[in-house]
Amino acid sequence: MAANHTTHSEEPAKRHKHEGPRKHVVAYIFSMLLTLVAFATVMGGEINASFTYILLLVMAALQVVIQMGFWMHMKDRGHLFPIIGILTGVFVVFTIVIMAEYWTWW
Amino acid sequence: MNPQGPVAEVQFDLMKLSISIMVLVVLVVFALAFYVIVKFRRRPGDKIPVQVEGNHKLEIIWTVIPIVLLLILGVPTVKHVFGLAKDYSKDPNAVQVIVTAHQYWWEFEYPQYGIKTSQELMIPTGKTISIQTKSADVIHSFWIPALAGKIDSNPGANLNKMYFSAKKDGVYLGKCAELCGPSHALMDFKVKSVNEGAFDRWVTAMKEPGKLPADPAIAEVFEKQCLTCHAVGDKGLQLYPNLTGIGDKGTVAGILVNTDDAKYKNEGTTYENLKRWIEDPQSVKPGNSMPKVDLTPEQIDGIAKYLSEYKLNVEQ
Amino acid sequence: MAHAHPVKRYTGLMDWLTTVDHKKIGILYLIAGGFFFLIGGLEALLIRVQLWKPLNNFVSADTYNELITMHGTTMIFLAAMPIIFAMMNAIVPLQIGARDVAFPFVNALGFWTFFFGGLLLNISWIAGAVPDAGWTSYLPLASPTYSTDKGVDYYVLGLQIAGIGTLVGGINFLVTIINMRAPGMSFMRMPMFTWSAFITSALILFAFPALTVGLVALMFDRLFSANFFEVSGGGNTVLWEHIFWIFGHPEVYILILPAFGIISEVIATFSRKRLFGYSSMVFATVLIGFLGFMVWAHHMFTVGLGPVANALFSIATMLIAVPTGIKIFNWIFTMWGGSIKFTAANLFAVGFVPTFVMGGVTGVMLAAAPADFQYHDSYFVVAHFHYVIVGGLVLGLFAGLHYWWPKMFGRMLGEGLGKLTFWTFFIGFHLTFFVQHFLGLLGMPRRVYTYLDGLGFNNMNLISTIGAFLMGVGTIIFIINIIVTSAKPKTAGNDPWEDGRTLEWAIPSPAPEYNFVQTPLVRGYDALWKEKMDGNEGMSPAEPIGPIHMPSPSILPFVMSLGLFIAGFGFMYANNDWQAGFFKDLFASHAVAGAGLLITLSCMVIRSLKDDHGFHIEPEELTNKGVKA
Amino acid sequence: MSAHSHLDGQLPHEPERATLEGRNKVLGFWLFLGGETVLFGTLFSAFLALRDQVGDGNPSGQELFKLMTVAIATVILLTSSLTSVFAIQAMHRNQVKAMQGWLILTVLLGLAFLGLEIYEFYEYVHEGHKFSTSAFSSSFYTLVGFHGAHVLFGIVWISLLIAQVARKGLNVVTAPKVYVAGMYWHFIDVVWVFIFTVVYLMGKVA
Repeated sequence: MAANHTTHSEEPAKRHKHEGPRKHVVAYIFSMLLTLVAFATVMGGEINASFTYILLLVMAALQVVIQMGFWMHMKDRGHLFPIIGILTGVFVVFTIVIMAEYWTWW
Repeated sequence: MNPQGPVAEVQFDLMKLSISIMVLVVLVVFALAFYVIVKFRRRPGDKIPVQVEGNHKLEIIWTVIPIVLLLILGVPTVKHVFGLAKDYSKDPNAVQVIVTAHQYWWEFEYPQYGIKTSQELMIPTGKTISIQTKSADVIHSFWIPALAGKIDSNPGANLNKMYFSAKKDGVYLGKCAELCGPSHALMDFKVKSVNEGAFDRWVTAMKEPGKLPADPAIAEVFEKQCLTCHAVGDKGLQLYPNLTGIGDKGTVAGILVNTDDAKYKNEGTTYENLKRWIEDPQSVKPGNSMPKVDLTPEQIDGIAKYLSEYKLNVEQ
Repeated sequence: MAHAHPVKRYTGLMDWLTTVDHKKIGILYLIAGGFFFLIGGLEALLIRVQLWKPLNNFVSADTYNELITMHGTTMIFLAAMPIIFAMMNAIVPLQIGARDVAFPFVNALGFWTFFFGGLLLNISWIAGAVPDAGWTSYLPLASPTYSTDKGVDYYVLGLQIAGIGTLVGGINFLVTIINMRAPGMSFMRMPMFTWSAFITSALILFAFPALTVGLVALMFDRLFSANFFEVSGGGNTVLWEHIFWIFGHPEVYILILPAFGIISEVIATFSRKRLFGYSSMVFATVLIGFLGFMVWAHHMFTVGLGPVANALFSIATMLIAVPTGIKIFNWIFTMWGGSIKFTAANLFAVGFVPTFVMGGVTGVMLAAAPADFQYHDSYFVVAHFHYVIVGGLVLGLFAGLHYWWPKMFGRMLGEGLGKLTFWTFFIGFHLTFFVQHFLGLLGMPRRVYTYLDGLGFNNMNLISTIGAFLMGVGTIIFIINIIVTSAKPKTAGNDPWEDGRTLEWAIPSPAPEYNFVQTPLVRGYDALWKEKMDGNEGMSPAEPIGPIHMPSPSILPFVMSLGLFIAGFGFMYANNDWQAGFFKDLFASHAVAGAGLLITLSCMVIRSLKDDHGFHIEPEELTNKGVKA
Repeated sequence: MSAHSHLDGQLPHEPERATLEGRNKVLGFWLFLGGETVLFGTLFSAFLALRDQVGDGNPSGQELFKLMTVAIATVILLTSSLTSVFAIQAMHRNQVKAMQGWLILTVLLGLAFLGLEIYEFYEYVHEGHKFSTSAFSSSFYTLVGFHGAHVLFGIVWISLLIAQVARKGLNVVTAPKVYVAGMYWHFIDVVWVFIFTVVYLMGKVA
């Protein structure tokens, strides 16, 4: 669907182009792909457990980076504090989850 | 805090090391602070002092020195953490004791000898005692200050292990160190360290069949009312504290101290303590699970007399 | 007022119930926090009376466990945190040159949820079912099998509601400090108290969700028979300890960091010297905040996590002593070469430094895990954390209150009474808690409602009780000081201490509703001091005089919190054994809980649909109030 | 800068950042999401700690989970995330009608996801996997249930926004609200990525 760029007469000084939907559709397809691969490996079922664990976690992490980056504009400028906020949150979670995993596996 | 066992000594050394470093730090800070407060008091006619931004040399000094002090404390800490975590549960010549904490009393089981006792942990002097502790209800904490640090008794899957040994004969006070209900403060126990011979005699005496009261009427009431929960020798149920050899024990229910010259409210002869406990257990230890058994005063008298004379005559 | 639709302005009680002005909310926090501080203090005195002699029967064992639980919970959640929020509300917007916090409505919501949470928690006394499993509420003691009455439910729901208020407050201050600083005030020109408020809010943001999950799990276990911690159902009690302390340790840094900020401000002002090593102080605060999340298991050395975890957390805990040490030396060297004026505020601040050092060093001693096997759950730990919380935070708060009282109320607290408060409280404090170190070393366990005679505990417990009463006297003198001061006229000027260094001393006391007529231009660290040294009268404005947009007051925060309050009762008494009849079906069908939540949610919908356009204070109103540009 | 008059008669480039209140709202929400990350992180660690406490006689994760339903739910939620991106883009181009359309689509997909999840829970309960059966079931239902509750809250929130924009039109006050709701929706999808990976897929493999 061609994005109908309505030209604004009183355009603010810098020439502003609205980002097209193309980029987001690519991100969507990529995430869909990752999800499919993840489900396929598990449904296929013959790969050993630890390798699947790592594969699944990598898939999940990749997908999160894509979604956060493209759809939540994390990579655009002016997002310094949001990034710090979310990264500290992820860091705290990482310590808690590692502790839970270590403690149960101990 | 006077350690009587090697484990407590290791902990005491670490405490002495950390106290000495910290006293040093406190003295330095107090001296500096006191000097500054006295010297730079505002005197009339003071001009605006020079506004100092900071001083990198000083900053580095009071970052590096604390790190060095912490290393001095940190290295032995890590060494002892792993040192105290040795597992003696598979060691044949260590006495294995399974501690089960209940709401407001301690049960000690010797799997190697197949006997159970309560409130008083008999141990041979000098030998390593390997403790495996768990709880039958809420979280308690097994602590004998003179012999070793505490370890929690958790319910469910978290079985905890620790070890200690006593260098000299003697009776050491043990406590519960984790809030476990109203009578948390009264959940004391004793550790009696005796020489090897006495310990072996004690084990054989514990295995003998239980002696019932001489007077048949008392015996019949004792069996009907008491042995439905307690056990004497091989008779009765091991659900609640084991009463074998209660006459020798230093306390009744952990806190009523048996002495002949009673100085405090919680002291009295074994007979008096037993009578007081059987008459109204809730007043002694609020919230414990022993009900007020409906016995006539004579029956209470008889049972208390019988129990106070139930000794294993193990002259240690 | 050339505005489309008139805005309702309330007076009297309604003004306080509907206010969204950060200064008024600060005062509300102070009143509520102070009230709960007195309740907590009373509970402490009752505890000390029970312990002044062995085998005392002043209170029963149950009541004693209730007293220690409520004393701990009330003091930390309902007294210390709110008074910190009182300070942050009253001072942070003024220090960064803002007109209000980022979300005034949410600020009011934060206060009222805390207030109703605290109310719900303390109603347990009246309802006869008081939580008695300690402020840490370990399981299975707090599980339905061993705490059969409603006590722990009050703990769970009261803290949950109060926790929402704190979390919301934390986010509010983070956004305020990031987005609403005056032009020219970069991050490295912010006053130290604002920095500590910033890091504290970040800690709140990342620590309170863990408490929320823990309380939800405990609530589900108690009210909906879940098996998180039910050993018979496969649950695990150590999981609660992990979740509680993942929140618990950042919580104690949330308590102490604002006190660090206050001490930095008070010592610098009364020594007439710039804070020594400002950038390293900021770095130390950030490092303490960061390490705060790495050390929680030093509360659990004896739980049996194994040597690897104990060693790791021992070292991590010791590392925190380094940035704290940096701060202590920086305060001492701020005073070095200064001309120190010992006002009551500065007495508290200078008294804080040695006391907190004693608390800090015992902390490092506790960090050594094998030694902690002896210390843990003994009175040595009680002495340590009272040294850092009472000796640290409460002395810091007293310093802050004496220092900023003119800015909040326009009157100065009496110096004579202030000094008397200091000496009685200070001596009482050391009497009470210094001896407890030795009680701990002698093996007196924590949370014991009595102790046997002949163990050598008697005299020290007696001294400790006397000290506690002396601290009570000190607090009463402080209250007398407040009452006496409230009778005096509002005569405090812009800068009553004459050495003000930061922005809040550039505006009238008490600050007008809009704080700054014109947002000031900040030209360096210690913004006002820089202007004074350059010989200017006040701050140079950064914008022309114009209409000031003010948020309109609203009753919704009060009603929303009331909704949560009702929902709390609804959840608790749903499975209560009512006799058959109206009450039974009302509660059992979760109707009351649903009604409460409905009130809260409908307020949120109203708030979202009805946009608050606020009102404007026109320039001519500013000038005729005799406020010069 | 009075709140609700358009600046130059036309919506500014990024309307959600046009006013201070707007910037505060967006930053405040980002930080709130940081806090939510820790909330879900703690729920995940509770689940990880308790997931093998199935209790004898109860269905384990492997027997229970039906990956086909989860796959469909994942696709639905991922698509709804895409539609919410298109909604925000339409807002930036000031095409109110298109934005409303995409938002409605997002809500419908959300409802579909929720319906699927409730149906899934219904099935699990029938197979004996009730809330109070075991520690595994309690932590499973709390974690996935909390996510479901967030989806429900998002649906109610976005439908209210659709109504509000319909009545008051798109301006610098309502724009931040829509932008924030869009971010919330992405966050839900991000959490769901971890849920289906850790809970379902890893549950199946164990």
